[in-house]
Amino acid sequence: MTQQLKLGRVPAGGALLRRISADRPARPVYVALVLLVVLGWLVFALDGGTFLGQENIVGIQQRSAALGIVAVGQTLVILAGSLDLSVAYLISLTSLVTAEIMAGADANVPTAVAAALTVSALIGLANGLIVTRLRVHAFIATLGVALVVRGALDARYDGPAGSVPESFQHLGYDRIGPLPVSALLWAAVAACTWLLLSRTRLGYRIYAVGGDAEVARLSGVRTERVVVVAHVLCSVCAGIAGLLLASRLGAGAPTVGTDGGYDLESIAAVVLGGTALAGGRGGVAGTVGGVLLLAVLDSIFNQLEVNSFAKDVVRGVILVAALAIYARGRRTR
Amino acid sequence: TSDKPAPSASGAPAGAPAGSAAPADKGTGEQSKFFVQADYDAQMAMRKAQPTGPSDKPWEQTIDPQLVDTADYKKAGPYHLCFSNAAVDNPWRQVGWKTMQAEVALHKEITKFTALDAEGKDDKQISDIAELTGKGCDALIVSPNTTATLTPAVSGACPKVPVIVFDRGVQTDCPVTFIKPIGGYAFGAAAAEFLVDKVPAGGKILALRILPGVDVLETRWSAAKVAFDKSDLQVVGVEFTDGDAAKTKSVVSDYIQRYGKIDGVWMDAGATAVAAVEAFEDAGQPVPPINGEDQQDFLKKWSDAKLTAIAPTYPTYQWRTPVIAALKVLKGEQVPKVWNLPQPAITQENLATYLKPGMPPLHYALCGCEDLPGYPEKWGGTS
Amino acid sequence: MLRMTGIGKSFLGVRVLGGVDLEVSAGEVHAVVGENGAGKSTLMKILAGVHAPDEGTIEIDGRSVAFGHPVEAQRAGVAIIYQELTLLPERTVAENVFLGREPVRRGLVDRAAMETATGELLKSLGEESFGPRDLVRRLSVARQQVVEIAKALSLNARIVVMDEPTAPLADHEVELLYTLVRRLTARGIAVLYVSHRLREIFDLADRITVLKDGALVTTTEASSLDTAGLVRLMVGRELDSYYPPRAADPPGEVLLSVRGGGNARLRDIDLDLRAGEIVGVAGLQGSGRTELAKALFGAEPFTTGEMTPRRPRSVREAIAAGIGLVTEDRKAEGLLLNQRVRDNALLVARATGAPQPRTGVERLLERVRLSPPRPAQEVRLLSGGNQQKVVLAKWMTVAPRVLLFDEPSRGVDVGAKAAIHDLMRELARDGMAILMISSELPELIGMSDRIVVLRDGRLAGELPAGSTEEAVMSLAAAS
Amino acid sequence: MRRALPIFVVLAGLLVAIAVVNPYFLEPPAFLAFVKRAAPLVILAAGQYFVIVSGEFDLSVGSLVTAEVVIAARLIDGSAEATWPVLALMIAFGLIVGLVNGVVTTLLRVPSFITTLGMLLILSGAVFLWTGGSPRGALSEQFRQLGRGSLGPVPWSVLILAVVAAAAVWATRARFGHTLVAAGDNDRAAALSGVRVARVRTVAFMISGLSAAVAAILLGGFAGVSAQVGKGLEFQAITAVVLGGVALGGGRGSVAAAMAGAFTLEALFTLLNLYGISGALEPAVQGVIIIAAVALGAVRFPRARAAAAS
Ligand SMILES: Nc1ncnc2c1ncn2[C@@H]1O[C@H](COP(=O)(O)OP(=O)(O)OP(=O)(O)O)[C@@H](O)[C@H]1O
Ligand SMILES: Nc1ncnc2c1ncn2[C@@H]1O[C@H](COP(=O)(O)OP(=O)(O)OP(=O)(O)O)[C@@H](O)[C@H]1O
Ligand SMILES: [Mg+2]
Ligand SMILES: [Mg+2]
Repeated sequence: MTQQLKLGRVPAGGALLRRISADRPARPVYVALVLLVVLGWLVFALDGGTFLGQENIVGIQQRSAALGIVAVGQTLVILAGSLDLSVAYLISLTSLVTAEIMAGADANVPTAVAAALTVSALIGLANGLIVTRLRVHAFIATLGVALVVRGALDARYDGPAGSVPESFQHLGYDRIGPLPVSALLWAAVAACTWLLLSRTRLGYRIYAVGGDAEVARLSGVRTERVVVVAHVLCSVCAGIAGLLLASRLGAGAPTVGTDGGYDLESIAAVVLGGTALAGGRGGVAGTVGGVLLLAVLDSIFNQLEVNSFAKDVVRGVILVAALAIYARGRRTR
Repeated sequence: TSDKPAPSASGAPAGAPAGSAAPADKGTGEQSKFFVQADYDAQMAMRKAQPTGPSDKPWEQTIDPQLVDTADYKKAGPYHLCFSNAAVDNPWRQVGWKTMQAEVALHKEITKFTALDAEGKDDKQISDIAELTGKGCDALIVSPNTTATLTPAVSGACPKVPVIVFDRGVQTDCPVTFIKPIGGYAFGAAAAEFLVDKVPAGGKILALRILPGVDVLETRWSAAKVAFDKSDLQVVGVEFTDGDAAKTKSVVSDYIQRYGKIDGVWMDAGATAVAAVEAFEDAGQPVPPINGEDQQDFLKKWSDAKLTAIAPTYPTYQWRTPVIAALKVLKGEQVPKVWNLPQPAITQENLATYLKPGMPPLHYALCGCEDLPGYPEKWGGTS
Repeated sequence: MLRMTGIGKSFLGVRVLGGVDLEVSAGEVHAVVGENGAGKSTLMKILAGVHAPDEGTIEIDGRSVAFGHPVEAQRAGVAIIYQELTLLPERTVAENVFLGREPVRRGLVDRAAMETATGELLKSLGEESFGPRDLVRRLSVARQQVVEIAKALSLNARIVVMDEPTAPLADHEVELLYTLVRRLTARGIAVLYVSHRLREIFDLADRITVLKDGALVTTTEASSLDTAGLVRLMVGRELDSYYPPRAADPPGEVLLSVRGGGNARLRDIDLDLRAGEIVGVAGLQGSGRTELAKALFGAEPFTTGEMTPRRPRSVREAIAAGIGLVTEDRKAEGLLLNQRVRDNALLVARATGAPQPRTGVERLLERVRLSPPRPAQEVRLLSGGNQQKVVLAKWMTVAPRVLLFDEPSRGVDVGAKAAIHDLMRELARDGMAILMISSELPELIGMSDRIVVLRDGRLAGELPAGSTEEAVMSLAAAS
Repeated sequence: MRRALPIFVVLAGLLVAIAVVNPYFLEPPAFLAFVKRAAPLVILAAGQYFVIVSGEFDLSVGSLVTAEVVIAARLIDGSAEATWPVLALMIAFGLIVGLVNGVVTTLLRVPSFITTLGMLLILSGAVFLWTGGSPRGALSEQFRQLGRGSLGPVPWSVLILAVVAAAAVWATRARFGHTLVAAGDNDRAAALSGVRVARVRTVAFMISGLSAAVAAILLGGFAGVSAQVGKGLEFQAITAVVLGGVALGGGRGSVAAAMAGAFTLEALFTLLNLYGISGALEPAVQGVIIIAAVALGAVRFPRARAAAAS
């Protein structure tokens, strides 16, 4: 018996990366993050800046908050075996809904927030229902919904509209010590999602459905509901990001989501964090790491004033390399 | 153009006639909500005004300046200049950005120049501006990605550092100076007036626009609309092309097919003008009067095919001015509150001076960069 | 306590069940048997709420029920062990056992409770080699089946359905399952038991329901039937003898030979396969039988040792050397389920660039006794037995000299099984060398000209034709 | 084939609808113009089909098209002699990009969605790094002829499209096509039947790269140098293939239907245009139609699982 068990195991000489990525998909991204922070520190030191200074740390957090919130939502749908390509347009839409309803008045803030979240939940519902009821592949379904939202935006808006009151801008600009409020919001969203995924039935079922929808269904999970709820939550996250952006921009903007590339970038951040694109494996911790990794990278790029074309090349290489490393880690179990 | 709209994430461009025309009017649809009569009038006046300043250096010229005092900002060199750039994602911005870098290199007193590229993202530019204000810059140059949404960030920076805004404005007057060419109305009007002049009465005009809703482009069209409405020309179509050459060509071909003959083409930007010209060539028709912009490919086509054309400009030499302005501010010299740069149009008469063989096809002739070190190689040309 | 009446079901316009009645009483083991595609699993899935019946009613304790989703059947007290494993490899044992029914405390999942309960269930199943926190993907198939059983038991259901639960189990594990089933019935729980292994049916069942072509044949007391009688009911005709006669001639030349073959799971394999003979491979679960087949086939190649033809380093080399493998998992490794029969049959020929059979695919399908031989049919719509025949056809297009069979009759009904056995004999007679891995000892003994036994990745010995089950088992299990 | 039928019906319907508004549409010149316009997308869809049917995605084709045009312009720089060598180079470049996509996906086991997303970033960045931000040089007249000119009444692009379509159909009927579909349906079973799964998938990516190169030649020829010729083409191509009833995930669908899907998309654009659907509403209409078409396809021809779940 003992011998059999030994035979089943990975040879002891297995590479370090293989071992760290074997069970905890989030670990490699944090290893990479630490390495990158060290690199960043070196770069800044040589270049005459302070990487770990308050300015830069605040900058990193500010830059990652919106993407971070979207990516957390994206994690949910990806874990459930789906995908959401409509978040970018949705972010634009909610930023506009927010700013237009607020119209610069403090009194309208609660209504506007509620409206933005409702709109995003409805879009998420549409995504979810198209994927589950009409059985349209998520790639096409959410691309189609994205086009519809884009049509609505194009038809109604020619540029920034609405305005948010001073009070609402605190969300985007204030900070408590070294912690911007926006980053705290991100942290809160991430923490809630983490709790959801690791400690609630819904979370368990999201993993189950993403792991194998048929198995989940046969085990008594109402898989369609789970997928729909995941989509709704993802869209609500995008809605929150829209709120945050409205607060930072002072207005709503019909291109803020697409200019930000939140659709593909959020997916990139999620998979960088070790979540399997096919669903069922991974988690929020990895996504947070993935977003921070991208943000630190951006901060280093900024310090070195790397031009945007070189940045794209580096990002592309990192994305593919990271996934190749994950794949190596998983091949031998 | 000042700023090609940044790429949208989803594909599927397609042509569609916009502004469904009411039968009574000239086919130009409703006036854009971006249209501001006072601005329009001001720009029309500036087109005729004589700029002050050295005429061989249009980037130092200014029209109708209202000078402001900058003694408060005066400090001794050397200087650290900072620049928050909206993006470098199109040829216009590429040419401008290179020109600005070359301008910086001219001035020994600028010992450090920190530039951050926001990659077309409002949110990133807001963070970039915040980051730059913390970097000990002596002056901050901003080329905003969008007008309204960067206002808070610029307002936030003003108290800490002298701010110079160019290309697009912001909705606050806290920057020391705002540098821009005359503006979109002037561009649109110049092209439209040319067509009114050259196209026989009753002629069919096709108007090609990039995208709706981009402020600098909306003003161009709205000024053209004013001119066409006053004229006896018929605008048979106003189409959006997404700035896509293939789509432009298809749209123009469709119109040639549908109407048999198009008598004039108005464009809100020159990037796809050559494609429009080719559509006529491919249909075996003479190319009607058309406007483009100061890009080399269009100028070359104009010259080679002997077009009846005009090229209003939105000069890239405006990228030199912010650096010059920043130094003036730091030296305590007066600058205009709004620095209106002249905005010449290329016409048949001066075409030869702007046609520069050896420069890349998408190079903008009015870069004002010919005297800068590194020209032409740095701009992708060969001497 | 359970009464299903007049159940009918069609898939894509094809009627797979019609007018089936089934009555089960408390504390009874009720076997459901029939050929592949008879509709056993479909009937069970209707009971479990996976499929909604097109017609018919289900009553539990006299109350009529209609399940729109498996969870509703669970709530009505029905638990099921599906024919296919329904586990999530990336989740822990406990998470799998309680999937869909996680205990919660104050809104959050109570992991401790879940793990304790799972631990107790595993203990009651006599399973100590793994715990509630182990990831399912790290368990062997047999152990995964134990998890599957634990999952069904955790429901505390009143009706437990077991659809071929022993397919992945070895004999001693089957014994454990017997004990378990008896314990359930003692508590008044009704067990519906589906299996192709007739011995199990007679060991366990109180009553037997026979299905054929989606219709009810009969329900009788198990004691009133013998094996031959049951087979007659299932197949609708007499099957005179179980296994085709062995070849009369002595085996021919050696077509494949290994000396000292080894890799990560195997060691010191010496083996000769001769033209015209069928060599059986016996061994316990995990003894390396599948690995042996895969090594000979180049899929998980030998890393040491000598082999003629040259040791294949890849599947393509093996195929080129005239070796074929009928895998143990048809659906995952053998077939393109969405493609037509024709494309499946031609797959190997196309992949290797071998000439396609001149006789045409139709002839080939007849030869493997595919019924009806419709080359344009999508394979996923075929019964298990017919699917297995398509796999065979796939290999016969390239006429291999050595054909390896890994569990050729797993999940295949008696009729199709006999056809496959006949065919294997026929191929051997035509000069092919055949290696057959089987967990069914009667099949192994009935078919093999000699039997090699594997233990822990090594050869434990060789037995002649006609050896007893005891002889095989003692070699396989000896320590 | 059964799955493919609906798209041809839809396409025919759309063409008729266009002809109703514009009677000239079905006359040879106008129709050829339509085919010419559709040619690049149809070719891309054909290339994308091979990747999708093998179970993968290729998101890099759009930026590959841009890169190809930019590279061609810089290398040709208006010179007639350079045209043919550069054309050959473009083809080679397309194949190499496909090869890299394929190798990274199959050997390094990176999901192709990510491989090609990375390639998208790398290509769009690298090519402009090389040219210093925006296109340089110029395409020669000879080059432009392929996209602009015609042989008698038939545009070159239509001829090229015909050749590509014939080659694509031939490839799917050949051994390669069958093994590719096998790999897309069940790669494990295919591998155990002797299919070189990694190789056929890599070849599929190379075909997609090749199709991007050809599309770039046509697009560059048609409209000249631009920094955004390929923008959004990857999504259009994937949409077209899916419209044609090809299942994302692999194993099902025909290349003819995929190409019909691209024609359908192009006809849809034309129709929306003719009916004067305003620019703003257009994406919305398009989105609804795409979802509806795919949903209908799914309802008519359920997959095994879909059926089991109903
Ligand atoms: N989801 C489905 N879609 C289409 N046909 C199906 C589906 N499920 C089962 N069938 C068909 O229904 C028939 C009965 O299948 P079922 O699985 O009930 O047989 P079975 O008696 O359990 O066979 P086996 O002994 O092989 O398990 C078969 O012909 C099968 O192909
Ligand atoms: N000691 C072990 N530890 C972990 N997994 C094992 C061990 N032994 C076997 N397995 C797994 O159990 C499964 C069956 O093993 P293998 O294929 O070698 O057995 P087999 O004798 O062919 O049995 P069968 O064909 O009945 O499954 C394989 O998936 C193998 O990886
Ligand atoms: Mg069954
Ligand atoms: Mg085995």
